[in-house]
Amino acid sequence: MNPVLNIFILFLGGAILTYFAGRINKVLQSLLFLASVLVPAFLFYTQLSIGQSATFSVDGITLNWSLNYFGWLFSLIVLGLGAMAAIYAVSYMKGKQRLGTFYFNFILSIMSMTGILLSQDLISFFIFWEIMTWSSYLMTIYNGNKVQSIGIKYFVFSAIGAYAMLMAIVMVHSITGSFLIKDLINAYPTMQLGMQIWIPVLLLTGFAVKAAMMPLHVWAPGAYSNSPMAYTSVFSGALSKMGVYGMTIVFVTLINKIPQGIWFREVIAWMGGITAVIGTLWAIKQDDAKKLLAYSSVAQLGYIITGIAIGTELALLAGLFLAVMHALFKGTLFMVVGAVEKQTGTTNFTEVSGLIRKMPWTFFAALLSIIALAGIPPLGGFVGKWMLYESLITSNHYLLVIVIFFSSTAAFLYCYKFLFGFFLGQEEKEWSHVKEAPAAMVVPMVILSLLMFVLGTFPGILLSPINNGLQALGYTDSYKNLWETSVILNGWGNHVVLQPILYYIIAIFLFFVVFLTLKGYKNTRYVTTKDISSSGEIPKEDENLTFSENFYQPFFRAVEPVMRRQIDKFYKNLGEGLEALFEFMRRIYTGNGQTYAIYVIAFVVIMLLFGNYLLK
Amino acid sequence: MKKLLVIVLLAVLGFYTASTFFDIGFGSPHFVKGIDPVKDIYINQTVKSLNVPNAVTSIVVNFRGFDTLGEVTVLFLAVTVLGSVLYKKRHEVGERSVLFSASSVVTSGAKLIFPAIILLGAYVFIHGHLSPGGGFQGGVIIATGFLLMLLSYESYSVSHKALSIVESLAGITFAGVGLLGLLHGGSFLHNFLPTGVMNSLFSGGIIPIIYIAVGFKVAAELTGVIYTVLNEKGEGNE
Amino acid sequence: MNESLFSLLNYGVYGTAVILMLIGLYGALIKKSLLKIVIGLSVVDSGLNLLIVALGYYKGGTAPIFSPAYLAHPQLMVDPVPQALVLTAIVIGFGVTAVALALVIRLYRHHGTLNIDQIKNLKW
Amino acid sequence: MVGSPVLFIAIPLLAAFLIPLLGMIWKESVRIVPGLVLAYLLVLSVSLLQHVLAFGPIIEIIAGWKPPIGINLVFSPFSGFLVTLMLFLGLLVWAYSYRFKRNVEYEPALKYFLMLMMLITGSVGMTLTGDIFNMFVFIEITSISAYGLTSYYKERNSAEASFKYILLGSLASTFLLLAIMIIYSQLGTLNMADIATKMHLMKPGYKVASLIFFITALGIEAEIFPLNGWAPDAYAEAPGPVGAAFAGIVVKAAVYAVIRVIYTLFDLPGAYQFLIVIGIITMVIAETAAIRQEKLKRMLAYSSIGQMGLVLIAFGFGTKEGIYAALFIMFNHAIIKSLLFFSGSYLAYNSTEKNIADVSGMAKHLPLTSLLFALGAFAIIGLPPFAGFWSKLAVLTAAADSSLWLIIALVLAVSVVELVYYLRVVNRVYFFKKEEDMEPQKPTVNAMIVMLILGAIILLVGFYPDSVTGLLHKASSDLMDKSQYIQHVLSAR
Amino acid sequence: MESVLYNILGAVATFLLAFVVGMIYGGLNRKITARVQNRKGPPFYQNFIDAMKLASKRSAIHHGIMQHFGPAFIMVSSVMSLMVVPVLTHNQWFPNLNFHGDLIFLLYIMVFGPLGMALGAGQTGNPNSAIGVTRGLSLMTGFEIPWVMALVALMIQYHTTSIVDLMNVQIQSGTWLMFSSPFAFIAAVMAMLGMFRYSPFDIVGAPAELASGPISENGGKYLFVMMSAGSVFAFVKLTLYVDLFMGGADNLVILLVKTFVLYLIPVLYSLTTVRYRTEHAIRWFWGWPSFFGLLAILQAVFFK
Repeated sequence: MNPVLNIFILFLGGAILTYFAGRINKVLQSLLFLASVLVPAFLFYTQLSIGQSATFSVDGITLNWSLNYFGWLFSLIVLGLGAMAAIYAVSYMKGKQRLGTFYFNFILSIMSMTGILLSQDLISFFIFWEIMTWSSYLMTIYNGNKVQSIGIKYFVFSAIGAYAMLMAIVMVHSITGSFLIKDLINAYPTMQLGMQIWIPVLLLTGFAVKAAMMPLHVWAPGAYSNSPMAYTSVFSGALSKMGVYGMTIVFVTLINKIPQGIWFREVIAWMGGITAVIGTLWAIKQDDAKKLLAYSSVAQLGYIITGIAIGTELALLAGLFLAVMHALFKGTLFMVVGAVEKQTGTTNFTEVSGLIRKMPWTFFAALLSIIALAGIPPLGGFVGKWMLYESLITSNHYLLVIVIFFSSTAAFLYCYKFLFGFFLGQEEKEWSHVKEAPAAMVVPMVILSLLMFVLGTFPGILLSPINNGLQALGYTDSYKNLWETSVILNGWGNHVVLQPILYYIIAIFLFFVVFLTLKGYKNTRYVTTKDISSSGEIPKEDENLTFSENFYQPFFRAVEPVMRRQIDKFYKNLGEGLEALFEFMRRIYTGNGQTYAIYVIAFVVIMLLFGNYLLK
Repeated sequence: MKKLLVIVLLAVLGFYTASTFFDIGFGSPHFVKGIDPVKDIYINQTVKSLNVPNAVTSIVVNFRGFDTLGEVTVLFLAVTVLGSVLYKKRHEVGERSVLFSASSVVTSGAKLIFPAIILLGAYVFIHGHLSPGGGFQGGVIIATGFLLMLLSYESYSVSHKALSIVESLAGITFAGVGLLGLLHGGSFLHNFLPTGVMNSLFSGGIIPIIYIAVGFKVAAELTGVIYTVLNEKGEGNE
Repeated sequence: MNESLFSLLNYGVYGTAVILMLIGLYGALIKKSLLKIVIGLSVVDSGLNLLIVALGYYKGGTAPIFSPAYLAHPQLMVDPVPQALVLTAIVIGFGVTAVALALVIRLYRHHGTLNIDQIKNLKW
Repeated sequence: MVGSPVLFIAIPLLAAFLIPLLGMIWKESVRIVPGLVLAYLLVLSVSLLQHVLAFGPIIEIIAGWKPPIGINLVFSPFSGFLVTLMLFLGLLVWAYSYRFKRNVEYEPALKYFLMLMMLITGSVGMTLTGDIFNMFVFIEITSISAYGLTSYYKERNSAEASFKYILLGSLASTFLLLAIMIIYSQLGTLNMADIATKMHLMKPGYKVASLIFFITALGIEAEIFPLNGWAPDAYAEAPGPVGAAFAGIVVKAAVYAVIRVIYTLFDLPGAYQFLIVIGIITMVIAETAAIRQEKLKRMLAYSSIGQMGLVLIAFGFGTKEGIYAALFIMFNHAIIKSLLFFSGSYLAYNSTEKNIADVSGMAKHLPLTSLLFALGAFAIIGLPPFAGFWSKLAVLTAAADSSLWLIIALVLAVSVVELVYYLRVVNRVYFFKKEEDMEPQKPTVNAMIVMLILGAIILLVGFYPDSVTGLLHKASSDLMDKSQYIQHVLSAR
Repeated sequence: MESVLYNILGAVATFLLAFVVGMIYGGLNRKITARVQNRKGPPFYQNFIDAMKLASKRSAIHHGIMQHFGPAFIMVSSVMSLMVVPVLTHNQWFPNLNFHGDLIFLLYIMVFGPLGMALGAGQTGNPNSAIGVTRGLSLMTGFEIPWVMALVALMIQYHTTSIVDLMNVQIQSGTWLMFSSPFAFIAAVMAMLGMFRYSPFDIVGAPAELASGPISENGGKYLFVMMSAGSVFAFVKLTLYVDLFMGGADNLVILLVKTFVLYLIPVLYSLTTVRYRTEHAIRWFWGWPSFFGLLAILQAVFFK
């Protein structure tokens, strides 16, 4: 049997078995769950080779699933992060309600994402896309009735996106008579201008929703923050990357092929930039870790979108590199939040503080992820950001680079807030009982954060598959041999070797840590955080020394005018207006039978008049 | 306002309908030129194939007998639906209520006329294929007989069970004859019996059989309708 | 019968039928009493039936029954088809009216009124 | 010849007349016999359908008179497909209602199953007949059974719903007769094929008038806006399975009639555009009305109307793809909406108002029913990989092939609305707390089996659409080929 | 192998130079301020005395490991920045790790330090530390804008992201960039005011209000490390400005003159103004300095 098909059968069968296994035994269910995520993932990498394909014909439509390098690149995110999150999830979900639903949707999400990556035709792409949407939607509302509106908001936006995509798909079909992606790519340059514009616009709308691009991002904070954290790491880490995946394909294979593509690139790049700024500003404002990370995801996706939209090879590399890195660090960070939530029961910065000594490993993972997120060398975020700036500057996006830079500077604010809010600050008595999260939760986080470190220091490891992926999309590799040494070429023809500098940083850092910090740490004695010089006085036992309310008050006084305009409000008003309209519409059905009869007569009369008018 | 709207709408509707039919014309063949309408075939075949003088009957029972089967079913269904709509749990069923008793003229007259009405009805449906009238008309006449009795005598009652049996048997006859036609002649309602001598009682093949069944059925059903509605306990006359 | 009289009849029969229908419709659409609505509907039926039967009439035609005198002249008969159809229509109309009346009884039982404006529990 | 299409009418009628007699002998038979009849008819229709797909349509002549003279039944791939679908659903509805507690204990069971059988027979007759007046008769059979079924429950407002239905139904029959008579007065025939051959002889004024009367009359049954005032009330007040029967059977037959009239009888091309326009209006208004509903069944009713609008739009394309899409939607809608009505009835079983709020948290108590409801909701929204997706895709592809972009956009926009209101219910079922006073009611075994069958079909069609599409393609090409239809009918032996 | 040894020795030498110069400048600042305020003030070498004192102290307590990581972070940041910025043109004793794109690298590595320090300060649990940190980070979002604008203007005008390339441009053309790209220079200098966190942008430390700001819980060697890192950092910034806008320096004397002149700008400006609140400071940076930054970019785009 075809290995491509096998993987899906395993996923699907596993999902169903897991769903019902809960009736028999919870442990069995967990094991089945793990197996049905890990085994197909294992098979994916061992049994599938590039170019392997499966073709079916359904309803006269040719469906083609096959693996190419670009899909393989994203499969690293999906299956890698998925596997980690699955291990994490088993421990995280212990003792929760509706385990079957959770596991089922988790597996389906992973399956659908794998499917998206394998789909070489628009229909199966769309099918998997929708499975992904509804399985993630079911996760969004997993936590009960408070989140109904959030879930529906998510699904409505997703549906708008998906349906836009569907419209593009049928457009393609009406022109090419086929649903295969390669047919679209071949036919695209010779299409009419109208189609050349509409198809990418509609496709991009669909992808932009999942990638939480600016005017369509409003679902993201709610949805990310309300799903179970074990899933959110996949949700934000991998699922949003499917939007990126689609956007990349659209940009590389369609938009860049036509002269009008420049407009798309500019508009989307700017939208990405604005997304980054808005996401960052709102992230800073949040007092809840989940929300903060959710907005941060929006912002980070903004960078990625910008990178992809710019469309130079370096920019694409940057975007894709950031995409992988974002999957890693945001996946880890959501796991961290999950761990904190599991151990303390809350994720609010104003409630939790000073967990560093209670949960050191979690803190370690959080620290590395935050450093990567902030884009500070030597962790992975920097390489991506650096390439992004290089590509922006060399492709003459001067103002955009300022916007992006501002947002990434402002990102330090929430980065610090995250670390400080949970782990630093006063060690409150209330949390003295808190222990480190279970090993099954800690290990994935630590593995992921070490991965970030490795990829940041040796970016070549990741850059070469990205390069392969881009080649699969039709990019000719202009500097093939440079990858081994992580040399990067910018738009002005300058060669850059990043790696040595990263080694130096690590070396110097280790020097100071070993010779200064650790030595000093050993020679000193730990005192509690109450034992401080508070303006020269010794604070009383009950004095509140936790600083967490209005954390960045001065900053918000400065940016207030920007924050006042909310896109959410616009959508809310729109929604309310529509509901009022619908309410009015349904009043047509007055409930009086005679009125209905009058409608009938009126219909006949109008039709008669109209018909006679047509005859004359 | 609503009234005015309705009047305007109805005026327009009436104008169009009326002008359409005025245009079609009254009293002369109105078919478009160059076609031969089915009615000519019906009239010719009535005599030729069916050996029946009454063209309407031949259409109702044979040419378009399927419609009639449906029609009978509609009636049957109406009774069923009536029973369902006015269904009451057993303990809710009360006595039939009457505003005032019929006078003795009515009661004794009814008793006298009743057999005559039944007879007339039977005559009408038995001779349905020969003369004007038929199963429906005869059935209705019989039902009026029962109506008269029901109105005259407070205590007069019709057995639901009997009505139901008659109704069912008649219906089964109709459908059964049709199916026999399918068996014998290859098509449903096929006239598989010999058509006999024109203008005699036993002619026309299955037509009289069906019409008799229809007569019984209509009689039973209409009586059933009347009886069911009459049994409804009025609330204005406690 | 002379021509002018006949043309009057022409308009008269169809006109009557249509007017009957309109009256019935008016009753069904405007009158508040359920009973009147049902009566209106059956008036519509009557008008319609009249219309159908009138459609089958030919000037000077006889009933479509072959008495020996007419056996050789089938073209003198009126159109039997509308008559057959109207028979069906009448019966069906009867059935519907019966059900409608039964429903009126039920509604009266349930709501205690026959005013259709007060029977609006189901709406929107 | 495997069997005769006339048996679809004759057998149930015979059974209908027999049932009262049998009921006197053995009470249970009033429930069993209709089921047996439907099962037999289903077997018959399946075997006939196979025959028809292989050898071409069967024209059944009644009373031995060739088509222009007598009445005929046409069992073509198109009508045969619909008949099979209706009978299948009818059997499921029967099986579902077989032990529907309320039906058995409180109400006159005899009449329920009788009326149900006649409802199905009438719809089947509407679909099979090749004669416009005969169609009228079957429409009346269907409607009278529908009035009865609508007002079946006594303690609710069902009589009100039924009265509205009867008011509009009477108007429908009036207009239908008017249309028939106008055609008869001109062409002297009542046979569809015969009318179709002669239609070009008719004056356009008459054509338009009769078409409008036809559409009005059939549109009332087919729930076209603004003729569908009865529909939400009737769906909401009728017993749950009957709602399914309305959505799955009656409306399908009515739509079939509309389509037959427009595609075969008349040769007015403007009628296609009219279908599209009226379909859009129906769909938009119904779906927007559905989103604000508080009552489950009303919501389902509006959704059903909306789907019919979509079907009309698809038919309005006038292309083979359009018909195929329309048939596919009809099929899916029949299956899915039935499942929704079935499972919804149990979710809100002990609620008299059937408010959406009443289904909250039922997932815990009725896990399988809730799962099936969710499955149905997902499928009808058109989420892959469930059945509804393929039909939605088909309609969009058909529209795209006709370059009707605005319509595609509109259909998709309406889909979003649809999605919202279905999700609200699914959310409630799964993620809300149960209302205090709501007692969950476990479905009976036969109801469960029926729902599982429907769910299985949804999944089957979703994962393997080829299981039905071949049939649909044949059926759709059958409808497109008008001349072949005429030739088949008029040359019947 | 020998070159590696040279490099390491050179790096150490550079570090020492930076440390000394930074300390002296710090002392001079105190002196100048005092003189302007009509006080005597400490001697210019006072900072060395303080540093010696701190270095010889032994810490007894800590609040957790992060507190000790903080100084390491800031030191790494300072040293790395120093390594990247060329101190003298073409001088093998002061090698640097110059590479293409180091300007962007520098932007990031320069914020690495403050963030690390902020983490260290955070663990102490002293609310004043956190307050100071939030102010500092907020302020950073302010001055980074004109600063980046100025850099971007330079980068696009000369098509390079390398400091050395920019220096070469000045050597070749013979004009300093502060004259050929005046707006960029103005914007950068205004940003520098914020970078040095002298008045009016000294709200971060805000000695009077917050006891002593983020560093309040550090003492002894750690304070020494932070202090020396700060000094090195000051030197790096000044050198960077010299390299970018004033044509670099061929020898140490020129370097000292140029940096000192540059250093006087924030020092003197701080004497004439009073402290801004954080939000005012941020808005100030987003006002005129950013405007000049924009002009610089426009100039770079349209007058290449």
